[in-house]
Parts: sequence; structure tokens; C-alpha cells
Amino acid sequence: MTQEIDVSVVNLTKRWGNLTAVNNVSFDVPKGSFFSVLGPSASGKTTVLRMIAGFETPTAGDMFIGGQRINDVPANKRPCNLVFQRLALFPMMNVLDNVTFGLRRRGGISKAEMERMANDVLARVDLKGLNKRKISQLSGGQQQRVALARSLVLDPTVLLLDEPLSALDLKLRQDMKLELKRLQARMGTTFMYITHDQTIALAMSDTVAVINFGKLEQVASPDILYREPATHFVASFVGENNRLNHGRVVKLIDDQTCQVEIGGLLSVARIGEELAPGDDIDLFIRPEMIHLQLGKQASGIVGQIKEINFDGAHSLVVVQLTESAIPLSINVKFQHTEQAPAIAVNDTVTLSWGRAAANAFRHIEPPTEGKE
Amino acid sequence: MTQEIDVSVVNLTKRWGNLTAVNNVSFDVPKGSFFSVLGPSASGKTTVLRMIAGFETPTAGDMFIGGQRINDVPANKRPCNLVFQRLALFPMMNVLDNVTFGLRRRGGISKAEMERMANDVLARVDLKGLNKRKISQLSGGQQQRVALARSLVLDPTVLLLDEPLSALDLKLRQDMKLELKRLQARMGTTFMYITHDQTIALAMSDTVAVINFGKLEQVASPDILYREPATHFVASFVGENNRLNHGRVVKLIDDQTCQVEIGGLLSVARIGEELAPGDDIDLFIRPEMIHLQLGKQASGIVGQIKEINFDGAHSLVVVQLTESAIPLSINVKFQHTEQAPAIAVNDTVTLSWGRAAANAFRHIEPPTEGKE
Amino acid sequence: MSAKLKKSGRLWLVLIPYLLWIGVLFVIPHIKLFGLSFVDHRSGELTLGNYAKFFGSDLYRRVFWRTALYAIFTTILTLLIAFPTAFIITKILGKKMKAILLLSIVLPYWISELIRAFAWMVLMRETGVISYLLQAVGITSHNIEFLYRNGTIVIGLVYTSMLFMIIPIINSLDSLDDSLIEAAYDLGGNFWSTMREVIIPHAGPGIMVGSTMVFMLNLGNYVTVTLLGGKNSLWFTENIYNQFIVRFNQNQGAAFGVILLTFSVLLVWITLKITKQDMAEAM
Amino acid sequence: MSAKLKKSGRLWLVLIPYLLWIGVLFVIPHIKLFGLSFVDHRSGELTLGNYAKFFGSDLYRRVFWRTALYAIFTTILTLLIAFPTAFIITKILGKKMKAILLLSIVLPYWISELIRAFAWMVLMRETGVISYLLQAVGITSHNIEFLYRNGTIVIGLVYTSMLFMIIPIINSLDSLDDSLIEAAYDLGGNFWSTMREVIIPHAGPGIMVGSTMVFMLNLGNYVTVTLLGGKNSLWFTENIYNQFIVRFNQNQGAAFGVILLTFSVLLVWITLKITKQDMAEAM
Repeated sequence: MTQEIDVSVVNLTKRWGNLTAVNNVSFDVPKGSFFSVLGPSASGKTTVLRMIAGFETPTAGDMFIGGQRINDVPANKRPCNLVFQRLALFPMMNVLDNVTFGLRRRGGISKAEMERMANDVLARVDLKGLNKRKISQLSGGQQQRVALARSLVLDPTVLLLDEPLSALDLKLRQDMKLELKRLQARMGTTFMYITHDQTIALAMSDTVAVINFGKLEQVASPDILYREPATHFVASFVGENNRLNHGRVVKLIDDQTCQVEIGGLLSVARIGEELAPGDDIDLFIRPEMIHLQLGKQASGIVGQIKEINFDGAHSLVVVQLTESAIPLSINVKFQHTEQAPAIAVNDTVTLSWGRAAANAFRHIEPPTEGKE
Repeated sequence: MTQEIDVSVVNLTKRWGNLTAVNNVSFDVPKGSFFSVLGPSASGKTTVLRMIAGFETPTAGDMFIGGQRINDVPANKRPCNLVFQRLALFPMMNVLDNVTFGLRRRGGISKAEMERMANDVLARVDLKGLNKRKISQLSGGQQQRVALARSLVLDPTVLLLDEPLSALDLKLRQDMKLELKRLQARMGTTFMYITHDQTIALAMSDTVAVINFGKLEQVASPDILYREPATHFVASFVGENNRLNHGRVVKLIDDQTCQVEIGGLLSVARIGEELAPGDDIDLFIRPEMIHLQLGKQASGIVGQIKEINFDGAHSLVVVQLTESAIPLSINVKFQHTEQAPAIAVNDTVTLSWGRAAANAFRHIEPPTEGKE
Repeated sequence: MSAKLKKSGRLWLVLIPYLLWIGVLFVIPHIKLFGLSFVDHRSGELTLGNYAKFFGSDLYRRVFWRTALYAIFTTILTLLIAFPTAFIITKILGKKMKAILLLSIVLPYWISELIRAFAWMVLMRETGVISYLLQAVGITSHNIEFLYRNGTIVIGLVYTSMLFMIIPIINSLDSLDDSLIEAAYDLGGNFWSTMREVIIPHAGPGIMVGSTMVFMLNLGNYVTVTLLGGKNSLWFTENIYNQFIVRFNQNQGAAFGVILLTFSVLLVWITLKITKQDMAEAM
Repeated sequence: MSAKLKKSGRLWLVLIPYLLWIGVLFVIPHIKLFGLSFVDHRSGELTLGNYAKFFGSDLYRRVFWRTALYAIFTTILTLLIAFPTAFIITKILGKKMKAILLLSIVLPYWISELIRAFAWMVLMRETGVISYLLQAVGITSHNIEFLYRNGTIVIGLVYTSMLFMIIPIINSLDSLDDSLIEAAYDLGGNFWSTMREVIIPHAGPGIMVGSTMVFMLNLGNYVTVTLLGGKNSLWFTENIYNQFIVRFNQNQGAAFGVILLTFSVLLVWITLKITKQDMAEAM
């Protein structure tokens, strides 16, 4: 592909004393795309962002924006702008002064021109006519949009976003999520979005980079990430998943599929990383890809319903497998369609799933703190 | 029913000057149940809780715990305990001293007995052996459990919980949600849970009371709430929903169902409140209950796919209706099962839904701030 | 608990010692002083003579303006040293260095103002350490008396009032979210524009509280000024002291006191108006 | 910006004025004072005589202990008034009342210590306001002199040092999450157990900083004590003043100063050890 690249990070590393916060990370952000960096807290994702923005200095590695190396460009000269997690709007200024702050720093723009540019960008984020409002008079969603406008008015090559939605409450976050994606599509600006919330990353992004303990785990489109996780971590972190520990590879079916055995039960699974027969593996099965039938069926795995957790659109059904040698329980996402069977706790059911629902990775010991 | 009632609230009202925070609220919490109070921020739900806990004095109305009127019982003598939103663990004490704080206040319990009781409850919340830890040395989930243990050790008639999960991050919140429900089932203590997060309320509760602007909207089990909302507000707040404004009742089919018309399109719908033909209504349609077929089908409503927002287990598909007189777009939750058709943006599709998917309520003007 | 306390009226019961304190020791004495200033020292009759004496005397007026100007100058100098120090303490230093620097600011106040003044006298007199050092490095060839100079008074006052400037500024800077500074920088701001548009406006209330406090302390200082400035330091408080203690004319002294108070309150009020600060809000 | 500043070394450049300040005006003079205290006033030879004179004299020792005990007593009294006041200001009052009370705490410090002391003298002397009021309501039938009594000194000192106690306690209580108080109450605690187990432990560092500061200020006070207590107030700073100014014996004065400082630092250090507080952390 000859796609133009807006942000490029090469072997980026950041150490604080003994701690390696970012470990040899490389990725490219295509021009005009919505790129997310997804990781749990303290995974190093924010450090990556702050290095690109210019607030931290990398220990090693290079960063490029629009083809130009920016390692030695000071933060206030870089062609990128940051939308902060807590927005960091200037409370002592009104909306207009917030939005023109960056323009005023540039110099050579007339006051009328600045106001025209500000009005223009405010209209695009649906804040027309609020120029003179104080920041404290705005609602959470409006503040969010001022923060976007303040950066977008400078027409940055790339807009960096540090989980700006996490401060909003649930309903508003849902709405802003879609709105942000539409805004990005409309403006065509490259967005680089940092988040720990995989639902946001999956819903908004063209490409997602998953990072853990400072290392890049996988860079892929949301559906590849979800369906074909490259590592044990991605399988457990992205999307809900059943994790069955200590299975064993029975045989390889083809170069993508294998047969595994766990507690005496057999299943086919996608091979997540290179595996050989006999390997100790963990099996991940997507709860919504499991087919649940009432009663004991000819094929499939038999179990008993232990819990039904209603969740509106669907229920999370906890099924205890009755024929396995070790105690195993599996969560099934059960869709309440009009054709769906009526289920109740203690019902006997049969579960089945296709190859695409299950992923096998070499076993990793779960953290000892267990429940965390 | 002759169910025993643990908490009873009768005509409870709280005014602050001109503002009525809680407006004539009455409900009963059955013994041993998981009862949630669900509402948006500033709906008055926290005020209800704080009145029951004894931190606010009602302007009018009565509160009963275990049949006893508690209006005049001071907060430190009420047979209920509160788990605070930010937990409010005592940072200057270790885990054991936090848990025994309430026991020490009771007097007449030997030190050994207190320690035995504390160890007992700590074991139940999976915190065995962490007695001597400082609060700051615990993870978020462990602190959560200490807060629970500290209240549960006092064996309260009812445990009040003020959104204690909202401080946790996403993954942990998911886990703790199920764990909390299991703990409640195991201990048998009545839980009264305050939240603005409808997914938590639906998943955990036996009964949910929905409150808005200080008024009780509906008290029902999660599935009734979801399937048969009693008010316009419940339909829009609980679960994701499509809202189509300014429809019209064409005719009543039976006492529960009517035919409605919106932009020239016809649909059947459940009657949410008393309606007559010609009434101006808003129509709510659950995104996951809409059946999507590729191409133009014989029956159903035709539209074109505008956006596909991937979300792992499913995608949110935005469909622009092509045959309506006014611009209408509907969100469809599209399940990625192995039988599901492959869809793409700009595809022509046909949507259909059953009576249970749609609810009609008398039209209410949306808030003027629009996007909020 | 708090609601209970408020309702039961115990609240004001608990505050009584404090309110009595303020009433008896602050309000009544100053009203009394105000009254005395209109009474003739000898005849005991009502008069404006005590004020007339001030406005009729070139010397008194000169000393008064000299005191006011030095107090203002010293306040500005204190602010110029305190602001960068407070900024570095709150926004740049790590936890440990921060504690050490804060301690170094508080420590001097543990030492009696008297002992401190004497220590300086030792340092600055003609045969003192500074004079000795300057001769040793060859800057001067004879003893220099640093005591009883205006510069010495200024140094002493800045030193004495530093804490009262730094603490309010630290308090106001503490509440400034670091990301605001980063945001200003990210949007293209440099050190000076960020200072001017973001940091100083935010610290405004703290600067105001600190400057007012320091100005008032300087204006009313007595010990530091007379010990370092000598008996002829020409500070207005000296005139007040002399009227009360040396001349036993408490009425004249009271009038001088009222003049000093009125002037200072007026000046603070005007400054608040000009900088558009609200004192209550600043607190 | 901060990272940049730190790296470029500009950080210490900005701090230089402050550090010079501390070095030249705090460290050097006190080292010099320490040195002087071991020198004989007349002969200029090294001697322990200045210290021997203190330990050999009943009078000096008595004045010293009297001063120490009064300073401790006054500090405790200040704490007892300041703590409830600070608690009410931070945890109970609304925003507006809070600002008014804070202002009422700061306001007295705007007035020269000198004017304040004179106002009190007017209030308390034999022919003053209090004496007059007591006679008017019939409590006493003759003039009472309130000036030059120990009680008056205590009142003056508590008043003078109130701010330094209240502000640190307010700062520490401000950081106490209200829900901790509610939690203690919810778990069955009452007013006293909540105070003892939750509020006071949390405010510990603030109480420590305030008490230390106030104790030091009281111990070293000169103006308030001598004006209200008279020339024979038997306060140790008076002895120091007399040695320096009246007897021109700066060596003896320096020794007295060193004794006062050593004692106070020791006492603070012991208190910190007993209450297990860390001063750096308390800051």
C-alpha cells in the first residue's frame, strides 16, 4: 500500500530509572484515519501520547509527524494538538478566548479573522452562539466540544486525544462516541485516541494498537482484533471472553486450526500463536458466539444453568459444564429474540460453537491476586 | 403476597428551599432482595439514600426499617450501613481496624471475638490474610471488598450502596458486578443499590426503582422495566432505544397494542400509557429487536445502511429509512453470528420488528440543548 | 454529624470563644482607640487637633509617605522573590525537595524576631561579618556600616514577611491543574504567554491575599525596623510609639494609628478594585 | 514546560535569590551568633563563661522556665480555641460564612502589632474600658489594673498567634473527605469517637505544624509581652534584649539566644518523636 503516513513511531522507548514504561514500540498512523491506542491503566499508552505531544522525552527511538522527525521540536512547535483527559479548558477565559488562544500565539492573524475561524470551528462542533459563555456555564458535553474546537481551529496534522470521554457520564459518553467518529470523518483530520475502554476503541477506530506493560501486542482493525487476537493478552482484554485454563493441544487440523482437550472435553479452536500437540494452552471462547439449546442434544457440550444475569438486550447465562473432569463454567451471551427459547436456572442445556468462536494460546499463569 | 418488607419508604419528600429533590416517593424493599434505585445524575436518588442512612432529614414522609419507623433514630443507631461512593475507608487504620471500627463502637465484645468476626467476614469477601495491610497497599477491587466487609460485619438489616463500583475501571467493574450479586445471594442481606448505570441495575437487581427529577417513574423487575416501560422517561433511559418523534396513533388494536404512523410508515406498538387515536406520540424501538434483511423485501421497512459501528459481539448499524416522508434513521444492533449476512455501508436493507420491540408514549419535547 | 451540629445550635456555642475573642480583643479596643483620637490630651475635650497636628507637620507627613512608599516597594520585592519560588515548589519540585524547601521557609519563623534582628546586627555592623568579607576579597578597604541604612530595613522586612507571601501563592498555585499549563504550551504558548494568560490569572487571588498581608505587616512593623534602622529609621510606627511611651500622649498616638489604618485599608480597597479581585472570593 | 525548565538548569537559577536569602540572612548570622556566645565579652577569649552565668543564676533559670511553661500553656490554649474554629470553618459553614470567618481571622494581622498592643493597653489599664464595665455592672467597686498581669500576656500571645494555628489546621482538615466522618458515624461512632479515631489523626500533621509554629512565636515574642506585661514581665527575650541593648554585652546575649533556640528545637524534636509525626511529611 502507498498510503500516506501522518504519524510514525519507530522503536520508541521510555525508561524511568528501572521502570520501562514504553518498550520498543513502533507503529504508523495513516493519514485521515482514526487510530486508537488501547491498553489497561499503567500500560504506557499515555506515555506514548505524551512523548508525541512533546511533554516527555523518549529514552530511545524516533517520532515523525508528516514525515518530519519531531524528537527535537519543542511541544509548542509540533504540528499536533492534544485534547486532555480532564479537558484543561482555561476557566478564566470565555469560549471564544479559549478557542482563539492558539491562534493568538501564532501572530499575524487579525482579530476579525481569528473570530471568523473560531466561529467556523464552533459551528462545526454544534456550539454556535456560545462564544461569550464562561466555561463553567457549559455542560459536560459542551465543554468536550470546546476542547475539540480549541485544538481543531489550529488545523493540526494529527489530533491526539487522551481519553477525553472518560469524564462524561454513561449516556453522554455513548452519544459523544458516535459524534466524535462522525466529526473525524467530516473533518478528515487524523485522530489518535488513547483509551482503556475497548468498547470505545472498537466502535470508533479504523485501526487499534493494543499495548500492555509498555509493549505493543497487536495493531489491527477492530474486527481482526476481535476475531483473530494475536496474543493471549489481546484475547483476554479485548471484548468479553470465557477463559478456560490448562487445556492441551490434541492435534493440529490445519495451519490455522487445532483440536484441543480440556477436562476431558474436546473442541476445535483457532491457533493464536505457534502451537504443537501436547502444549499446555488456555482456551478463549466468545460468549456471544456460543449456541445454546435446551436439553441434552446429540452433539455439543452439556451443562446446567447456574445464573441468568439480565442485561436488557441480552442475558449473561452462566453454565456449569456437567460432563467435564474438572469444574468448568462458561458464560453465554443469550439474545432475547422472539424466537429464543425460555430458559431458567437449573435447566439442562447443550452448548456448541464454531472454530471462529474459540482461540487457543499457550498457558499463562493468571495474576496471583486472583480476583483482580 | 405476604413477603416480609425490610425497608419501606412512604411519601418521602425532601425540599431545599425552592428545589424539590425528592417528591413524594414510596416503595417497599422485600427482605433479602437486591433492590436498585436507578436515575440520572441529580435525580434525587442519592438524597433518598442519605435520608434512609440518616444524613439528611426528610421534609415530609416516613421511613421504616424492619417495620420500625426510623425518622427520629440518629444515623449511628440505624440498623443499616452505607457503602460510600468513594468507599471512605479510614486511611490511618489497617484493614482489621477498619473492619472492627463498628464493632468497637458497640462495646461488650472481646477483642478476640472482634478479630474472629472480622476474619470471618474478610474470608467471605476473599480477603483472608490481609488483616495487617494498610488501605493504601490494596488494589481498587480489594478496597471495595474491605468497604463491604466493614459494613457486613455489623450484620445490618439492609446494606445501602452508593454506586461503589463507579470508581473502578471498566474490566474490574464488570467482574465486581457479578461478584457483588453473588455475595448478596450468599449472605442473604438486603441490598439497596443506588446507580445511574442501567446496565448495573439490570444485571444485579431483583427489583429496580427508576427515579427522575425526584419522582418515582416505575418500580419493577429488570425484564418488565426493559420490555414494558411505564413512562416515556423509562423507555428512553433504560437500555438503548431508538426514539422516533412525532408519530400519530392510527387505531387501537387491543388494550395493549395500537397501530401508529410516522412519516407515512406504519408500525404496531405496545401502548405505554393511555392513548387515543390521533394522539401525538414518540415511538421507541429496541435496536436489538429489529430484524435486518439484505435487499428490498416484501414486508418491512426499507432503508439504506449509513454507518456500521463495530463493537465486538455486535455492530451498531445506522439505517436511513428511504421511504418515509421525513428523514428518519434507526439504529440496529446487528449480531455477528456465523449465519448473519455480510453487510456493508450503502447496502439496501429491510427492517422489521414485532409488537414487543416498539413502545408508544405521548410526545414530549426533547431538551432544547439538543445534543446533551 | 455536621447537619446535627448545625441544627442543635451547638455550632455557635463552639464558636463563642473565638467570636468573643474577636469582639473583645479586636473590635472594642479599636473603637476605643478611634474615640480617643478625637479627644484633647490635656483638656479631655472633643477636638480634631490630633489630626490637625499630623496634617500641619511636614515632618510627620514626610515620615508617613516614606513609610508607605517603602512598604509598597518592599511588598513588590517580596512578591518578585516569592512568586518564582512558590511556582517552583508547587509545580516543579518532587515531593521530597518540596518538603525541604517548605521547611526552609518556615524555619526562620521559629526563631524569635528579636534574636534574628540581633543576629543581623552582628552581621551588618561596621565591624561585622559582611564588612569583613568585603575587605577580605578586596572590594573595599575600610569598614562599612550596613546597619541603620534604608536597604537594611528593606532586606529585614522582605525576610520577615516572606512566609505570608509564599503560603497564599502556593495555596492558589496548588489548585492550578498542571494540564492547564501543558494545554497552553501545546496550543503554541511559550513561557511568558503561559505565565501571563494562564498561571498569573489563576494565582491572582493568592497574590492579592499575600500582597495585602505583607503590605500591612510592613507598614505596621516596629521591632525589625527600629533594631535594623536605628532610632532614626523614620518609620511611622516609631512616631506612634513615641507618642504613647515617650510623651504619654495616647490621644495623639491614637490619631496616628487611625491615620495609618485608614490609609492602608483605602489602598487595599483601591487595589482590589483595580485588579477586579473580590477579597472574600480570594480567601 | 516544567521538564524543560528542570533539564535546562534554569530551575536553580530562578531559585538563587531565595537560596541566597536563606543562606545570607538565616544561616550565616546564626552561625556567627553561635560563635559569639563562646567569646568573653571583655577579653575576647574563648570561654564557656556566658553559659556558666546562665546555669549559675537562679534568676535567669527561673525566668527561662517561666517563659517556657507560659509558652507551652499558651500554645495549648491556642490549639483548644483554634481546632473547633477550624473544624467549623472547613466542615460545617457554607461558602459565604466561611469566607467571612476566614477574613475575621486574617483581619487582625493587618493591624500593626504595635497599634494592637496600644489599643489593648487602653482597654485594660486601671482607668480603661474593662475596669469601667465591671464597675458599671457592679462586679467590683474599684478600678482594676488588667495590664502587667500574666493573664494579659497569655491573652495577648494567644491572639497574636491564632492565625498560625488555624491556617495549618484548616489546610489539613480541608483534605479530610467528609464521607470519612459520615462513615464513622454510619458505623455507630459518636461525636467523640469520630473525633478521636478519624478527625484528629487526620489533622495530626496540621496540629503539629501549627503548635510548633505558635510555640516558637510565643517563646520568642518581645513586643506583645513587654508592652502588655510591662518592663518586668520576666520573659526570657527581655533578658536577651537587655544584654544586647542595655548592657552592650552581645556575647552574653548570644549565649542566651543559643540556649533558647537549643531548648525549643529539642522540645519540638521530642514532641515529634512522641506523637510519631514526621515534620517533612507534616509540611
